[in-house]
Amino acid sequence: MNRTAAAQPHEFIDTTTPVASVTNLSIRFPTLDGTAELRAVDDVSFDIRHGETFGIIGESGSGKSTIGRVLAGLLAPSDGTVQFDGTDRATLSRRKWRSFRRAFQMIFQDPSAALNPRMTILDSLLEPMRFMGGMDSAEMRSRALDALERVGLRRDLALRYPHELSGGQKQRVNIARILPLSPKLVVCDEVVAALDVSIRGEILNLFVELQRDLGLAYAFIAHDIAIVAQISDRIAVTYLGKFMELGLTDDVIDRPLHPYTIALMSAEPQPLPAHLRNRTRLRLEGDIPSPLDPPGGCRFHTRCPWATEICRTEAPEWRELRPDHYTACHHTTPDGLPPLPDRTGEKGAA
Amino acid sequence: MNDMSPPADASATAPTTPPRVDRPGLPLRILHWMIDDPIAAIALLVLLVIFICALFADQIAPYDPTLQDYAAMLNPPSAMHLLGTDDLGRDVFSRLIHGASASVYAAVLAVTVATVLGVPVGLIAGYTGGWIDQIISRLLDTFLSFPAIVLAIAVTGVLGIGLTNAMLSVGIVFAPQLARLVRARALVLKQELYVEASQCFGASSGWILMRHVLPNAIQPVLVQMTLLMAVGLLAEASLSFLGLGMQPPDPSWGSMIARAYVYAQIAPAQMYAPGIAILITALAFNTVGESLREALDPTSRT
Amino acid sequence: MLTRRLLQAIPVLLLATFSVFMLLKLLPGDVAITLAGENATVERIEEIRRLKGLDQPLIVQYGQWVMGAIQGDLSESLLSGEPVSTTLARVFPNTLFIVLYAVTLSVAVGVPLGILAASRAGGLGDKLVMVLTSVGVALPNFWIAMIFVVIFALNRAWFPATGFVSPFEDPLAALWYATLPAVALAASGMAEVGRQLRSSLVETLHSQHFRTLHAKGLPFRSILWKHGLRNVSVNLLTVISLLISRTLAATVVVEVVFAIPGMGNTIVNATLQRDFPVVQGAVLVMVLTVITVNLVTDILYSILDPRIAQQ
Amino acid sequence: MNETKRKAIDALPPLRRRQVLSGLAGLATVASIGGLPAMAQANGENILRVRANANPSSLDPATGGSGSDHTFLYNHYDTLIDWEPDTLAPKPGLAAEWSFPEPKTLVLKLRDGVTFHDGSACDAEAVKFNLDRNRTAQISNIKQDLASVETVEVTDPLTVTLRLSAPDTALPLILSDRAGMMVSPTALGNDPETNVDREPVGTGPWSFVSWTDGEKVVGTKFDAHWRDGVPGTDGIEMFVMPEESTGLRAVQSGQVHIAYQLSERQKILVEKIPNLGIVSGPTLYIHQLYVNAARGALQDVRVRRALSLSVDRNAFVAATQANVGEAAYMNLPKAHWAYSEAAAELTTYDVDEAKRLMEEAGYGDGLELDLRGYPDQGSVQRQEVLLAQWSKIGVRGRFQNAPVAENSGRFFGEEKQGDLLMSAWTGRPDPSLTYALLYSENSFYNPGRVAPPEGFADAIQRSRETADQDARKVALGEVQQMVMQAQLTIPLAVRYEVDAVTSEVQDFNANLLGKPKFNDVKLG
Amino acid sequence: MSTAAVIDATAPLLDVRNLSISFQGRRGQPSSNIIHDLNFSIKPGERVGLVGESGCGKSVTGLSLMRLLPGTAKIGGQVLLQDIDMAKANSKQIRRMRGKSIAMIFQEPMSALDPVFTIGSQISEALRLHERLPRAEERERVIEALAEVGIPAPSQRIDDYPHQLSGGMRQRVMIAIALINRPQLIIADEPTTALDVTIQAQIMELLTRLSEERGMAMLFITHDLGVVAETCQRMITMYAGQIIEDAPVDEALAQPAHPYTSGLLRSLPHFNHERGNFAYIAGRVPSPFMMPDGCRFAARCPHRIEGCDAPQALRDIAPDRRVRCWRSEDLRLNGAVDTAPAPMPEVIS
Repeated sequence: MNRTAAAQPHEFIDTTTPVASVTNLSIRFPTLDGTAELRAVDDVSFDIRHGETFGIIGESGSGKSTIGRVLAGLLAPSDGTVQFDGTDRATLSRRKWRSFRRAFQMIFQDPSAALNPRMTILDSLLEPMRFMGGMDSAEMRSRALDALERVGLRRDLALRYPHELSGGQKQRVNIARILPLSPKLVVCDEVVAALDVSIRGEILNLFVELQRDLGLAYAFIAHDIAIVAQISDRIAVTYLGKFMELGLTDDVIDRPLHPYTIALMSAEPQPLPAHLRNRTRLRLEGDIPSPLDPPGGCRFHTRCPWATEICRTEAPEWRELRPDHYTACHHTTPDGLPPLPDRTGEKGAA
Repeated sequence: MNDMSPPADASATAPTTPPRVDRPGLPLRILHWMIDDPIAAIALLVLLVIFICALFADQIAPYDPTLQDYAAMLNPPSAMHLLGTDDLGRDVFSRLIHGASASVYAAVLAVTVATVLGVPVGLIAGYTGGWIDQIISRLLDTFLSFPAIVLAIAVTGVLGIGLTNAMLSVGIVFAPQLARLVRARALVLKQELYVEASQCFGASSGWILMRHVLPNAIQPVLVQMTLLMAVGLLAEASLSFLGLGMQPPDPSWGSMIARAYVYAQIAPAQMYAPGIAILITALAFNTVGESLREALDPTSRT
Repeated sequence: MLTRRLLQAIPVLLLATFSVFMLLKLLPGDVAITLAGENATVERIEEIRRLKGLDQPLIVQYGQWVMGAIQGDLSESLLSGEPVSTTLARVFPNTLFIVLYAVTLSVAVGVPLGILAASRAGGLGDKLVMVLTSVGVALPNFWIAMIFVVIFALNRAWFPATGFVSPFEDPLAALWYATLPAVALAASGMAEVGRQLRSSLVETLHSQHFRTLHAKGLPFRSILWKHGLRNVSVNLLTVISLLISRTLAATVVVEVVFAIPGMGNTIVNATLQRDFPVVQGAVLVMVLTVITVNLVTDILYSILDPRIAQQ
Repeated sequence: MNETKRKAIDALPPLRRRQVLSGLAGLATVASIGGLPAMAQANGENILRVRANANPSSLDPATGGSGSDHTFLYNHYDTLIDWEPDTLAPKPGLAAEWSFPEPKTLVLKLRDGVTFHDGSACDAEAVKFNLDRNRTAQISNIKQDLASVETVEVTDPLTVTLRLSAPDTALPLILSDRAGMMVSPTALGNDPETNVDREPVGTGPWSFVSWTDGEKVVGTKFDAHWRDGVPGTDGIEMFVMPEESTGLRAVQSGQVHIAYQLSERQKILVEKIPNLGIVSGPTLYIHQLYVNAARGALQDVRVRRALSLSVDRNAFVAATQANVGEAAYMNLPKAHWAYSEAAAELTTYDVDEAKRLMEEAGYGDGLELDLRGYPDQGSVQRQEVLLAQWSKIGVRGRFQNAPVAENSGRFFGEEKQGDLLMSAWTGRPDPSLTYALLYSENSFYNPGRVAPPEGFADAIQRSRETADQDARKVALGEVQQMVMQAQLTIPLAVRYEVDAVTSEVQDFNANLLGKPKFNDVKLG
Repeated sequence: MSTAAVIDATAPLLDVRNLSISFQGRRGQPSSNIIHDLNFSIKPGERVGLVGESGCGKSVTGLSLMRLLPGTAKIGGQVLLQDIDMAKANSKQIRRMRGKSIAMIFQEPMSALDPVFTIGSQISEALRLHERLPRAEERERVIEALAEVGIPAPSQRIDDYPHQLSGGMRQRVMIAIALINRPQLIIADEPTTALDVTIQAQIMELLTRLSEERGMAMLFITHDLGVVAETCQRMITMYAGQIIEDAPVDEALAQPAHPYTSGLLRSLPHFNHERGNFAYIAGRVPSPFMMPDGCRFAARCPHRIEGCDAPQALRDIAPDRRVRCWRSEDLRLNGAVDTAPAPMPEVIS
């Protein structure tokens, strides 16, 4: 209800020097047989500001996880540059990079897989500190246990093995282990997707709380637009390796500029009694094309009800249509999309 | 709005599902396992007996295994000689017990060599990937398509014929199998999230290999090692049969069979005892290996 | 894919023959001593080395061999003077025959065993098969070969104790001669096939899409025979192709026991006597065989599993 | 069929009974085809099948090197001079007679009308060609044998005269070996440097048909052979089966008629098998230890003597040869014409003397030796017995076994590894050759290249200067005593020929050389 | 027809009575009671959502209706479907029911199809079990079925292998297989969980349409309340192996009678929730080995008072509403009503 209030950049957000700055990023993977190339991310540019939560939303094949891995320093760009806190990774030596990257961390979707099953929780907690140096083992231990408490877990869990913990507890451990590194940016890749609905809120609150206390920036990646909308300051909508729309959360949710954003919101099933549900919804026809062979022109044209000839032939420009609100669509205007011609109708109205 | 939510701590400390059963002590765990898999327990017992035979052959064997008695050659089993005597009048039972040490030594040596050679190579190939992996994989292909016997003859030729050298060559032959296994595991493991997490922390490749990849790759290696023990045992027998293994006058099961074969027509029973000894030991190793595989593989428990 | 696989085979072949060559060269003693034989004198041995070109630099010797091999000339045995290609053309089919016989037996017995066990997983039949196959896997094949000889050839003359008849000369006699060696070789093969088939079949039968089959209302027998077997056929193929390679290696000792003029005997003798051209040629053929088996396996994979075909 | 079974069958109704009986007969048929391919043909044809124990190294007498080749070579080649099977005394072969008109000249009178398998004549020219090839051609492996021959002259079409550099009465017997086997010069294209190693053409009883390596060598009757009634069969097939028990099974099942050179132990077994006969007798083949007298403790003659004296050779024969054979007290068997009783006494078992010698040499506490041998089961067994016997005088050691090509190279070749090699001596038709090859200072078989005792060369020379067998025996006896005194080799046991033959085989006899000839064998 | 329809409308198609399921543990371990005393029914043509978190037993329930549980499962009670008790029927009877009367759609369309057979043959295989047709006709029927589930160019795709299709298409094939013999009841176990949202919307729409066209009853097993809200008429909520609430969807969403249902609804993210303040239910589901005797949700329940430790029965509180909470009448629980739907731009209206 008070989304508007919360949408104001909170006190930590420093709008001058971005914590991560991505320019014309492309990531290509060779396919297994080496004959083709998967363009997972194609010419994407954005900044993440200190202390903000930058939401990235998209369906499978959108390249959102790949972008996350680039932001965590796990992948080097095939093309374009990524500046971490103003520094280009390519200019650092291997050793320097290893210590530099500590400020850029990642929390993964599967909390179990991110913990080595053969290490105790304490060992997992100690691991990042071992590379920092300057601490004796007693100090590391006490900091590890502090971190454990900080995320709301009992200290005695430290001697257990991951399989003895619940999913939520494991995700807390994953969060706890990066705390001693004082990260500036944490990439959260579908961090609650593997958790039960009833406890997701707990973990998400923890993220919010930590941000408030420590001033971290998050790159929050998810396929669930509702969650992203509820946690992010800004939202980027990705489709087949490209950004479709980028802007402040309220702008994107309330005044979406791109048809795909509208479709994503429409597709979200609404747990409401029939009379309260939106009667007007945009239902997309057809499948998501394969990222191995993305459509030419606008990537979205095969499923877009607004698509015309130009969409098929020409890739739309990435434009700032409203202040801090970018999109790539031939048909949209600063006031939004023109009314849809009759052919689509009210598909979801039933 | 948060009327539903007690403090976060409450949930975090709530009992997990399933409840943590206190880890019992080792003896109890072994007991549990034995009840769970009695056949494997028997197999382990058999191996234990064989190891004891190997270690204390001198004390257990009723006769000196090399003591010859030309007056009692190729005798059938009797009260004096439980399994009869061989072609030089030596006590077959005593030779069988002494042969255990040679055979067990042979199997252990071959598997150790294979592990020492194969595991690092597989780790490096799988973890590094790229052209290093390509080269190592081609090398492994070569070794795997190579007639092992030529290698065995060559190794024993260069280093001298003898059980140790023969099993060294068997170890070299086994190594690619382990290397392949470890490589495949490493390929998977390096994609694991905890490896990526470790990379994020600034871990070096060495750290990741030693702390994350190796410990998680070692389980199938352990299983394969026990299974290779059995194969090593059979290889010892084959090489001794070809005269490349155990050298006289000490007995090994393989050389006993080889010798007995000369007398197949006169005293066919001579072949049975060492053959059955190999069979039982190999069976025991395999059984323990399978049980380990079962016990260590979370997917096989449904 | 085929050409890529073939190209990959070339370094493997070169590597294999070269390493064999170097290994043999590392060995003490040489064929000259054998050739000089009873009449050996120090001078004569030197002279023979010269005559046979054994005094040339290693790389030259290997190079000459490779050049010859490319032109299809595998040179002659140093010991008997027989062209190596003649030797191999004679012994290789024999070995291949035994190997195929043994593998066929392994499959013919192993597959029904595996199916029986898998279809009664956990039951008495399953346990029985598992015990049987455990023993089979642990059997030393040369030992079982000897036992067979004693029982079936010496005690009861059901099968010949030794020797071999080429399948081209007299197919029936060839089968009859090859039976004991093939059974000895197949003892572990049957067990291996049975076990592997059982475990992959059990795994497949518990996989998600088999639940769909049950949900459709398919009877168990058609789930097992149609979907089960088709789904494990790729696994089975892997097992069989490994089995061929392994049986090929295992023939060595069994050929010695049964005095079969095959690759195993040839390689062992030639290696023992340092008859390089023969060893080289034989290794070439063995490696080629393994590569061919792998290649055929890959092609069959793509026929059996549409997912592989697509890649 | 035992009583119960018979009753059970009688109890069946007539029809069933016939079925059962015919079924049994069928089973018997199946069982009896044990030797099917061989036997089926054997009924009609008169072809001798022999199990040989090794693939020939070459079928050209000049280029081969293996002692086991002779058995194959005899089938296709005749020698200029032959020997008496029992004593190895020389007798006429292709040369109807021979003489030494003076000590340095040997004249050979050839038989008339002898032709090679290719039809060309085996005359004086052919003989000269062969002898010159054997003693000078690069490819010849037997140059050493004819080292004393200076020139070979064709005196007339059937007479050849050999001029020698020194008197050499060993030559006639040398000409009964490889050096005397005549190859058709036509087949060689009259070029001494070519060979017929895979297509032998000689004057022998069977002309060559085929040789498949490691499998068989086939010959067919040479009708124009100069001796009447030779060969006794229309063809010969030599099957290569290195493994002894395999060989025995082959003859047992009737796949072959003769399996020669079985192990002595198998004699007992052969005797138990009905329808198999045994041909047996001593041979020149002697199991012995080669001593590297230039190494360590073995430089001391006392140690070498002790090693020899401590061997209970009779027990050795009992254990390793099932008492088939005889103790070897020197490099010749008892039956040989040059056997020396005096030399034999030098190696008679005396463990006390051996202990005394060891003590005297300073090895009273024992001695560790580097032993070498071959890995076949027979060798291994001999090694085990030997080690057991030596333990009495404190000699220890473990055999490092390797194939022949490897261990002879290591032991005799430049590496000079190992103190002792357990091997064998296959014998030569003339004993002076044996001694010269084993003990000459630069001989390959003298691993330490140690000088032989003084007077050794003299005595050998004396044995070659006279053609009189008794005089030769005296001279060779001296040689034998010298080498046994110095114990430069340690003979252990004489190998006995043990040949298993089927009941069809007639006129097959063992010979002292230990290399069977099948010329006269008939199948009945 | 109309009379029958009337009768059918009252008589349940599926009647589950006192269903309980337990799994035998490995040797030496206790067996676990996964499902305890389950009672519910489905009327012909009715779409029912079975919701709950992972581990609450909803999937096991679905599988038990088809008798697809592994041999280690022990089933008690009755599962009555068209006079056949699926819990007791022999394998032949069950096979006759499967596909023809009751069919199932699974979560992972990727692994639920046999990878080595074409989709056409997998559909015709199901068809052939209950109906023998000439080849050409059979193929025609399969193509029809493919077209019906919205697969474009069905006559070409019929010979495709599963891996050649996208996830959404595979799920359509699964639906075609399930529907080919026109069953009266479809069990859909998380049919869209593995799919993207835009695809999920298509599949849900397809299932709803087919159910309506054919008068086919459906049991949706899902953890996604949104899916249930948009497709089902009735919602059964399960918790720790028990049904805790059974109500018409709109009523349950607007005013849940059980604190757990309410908690679940509150935990869902909403576009218009305050940012950074997420609701949740604290605590964990009790382990099947340590089930409390009383209300199984009590330990997590914010409305717990004394007396909640006593066993709770599933009570009728309205003609078609049941709840397993003795306080339901006292509590005025929050539903999803105070949340608004996602804002939709007017362009598409």
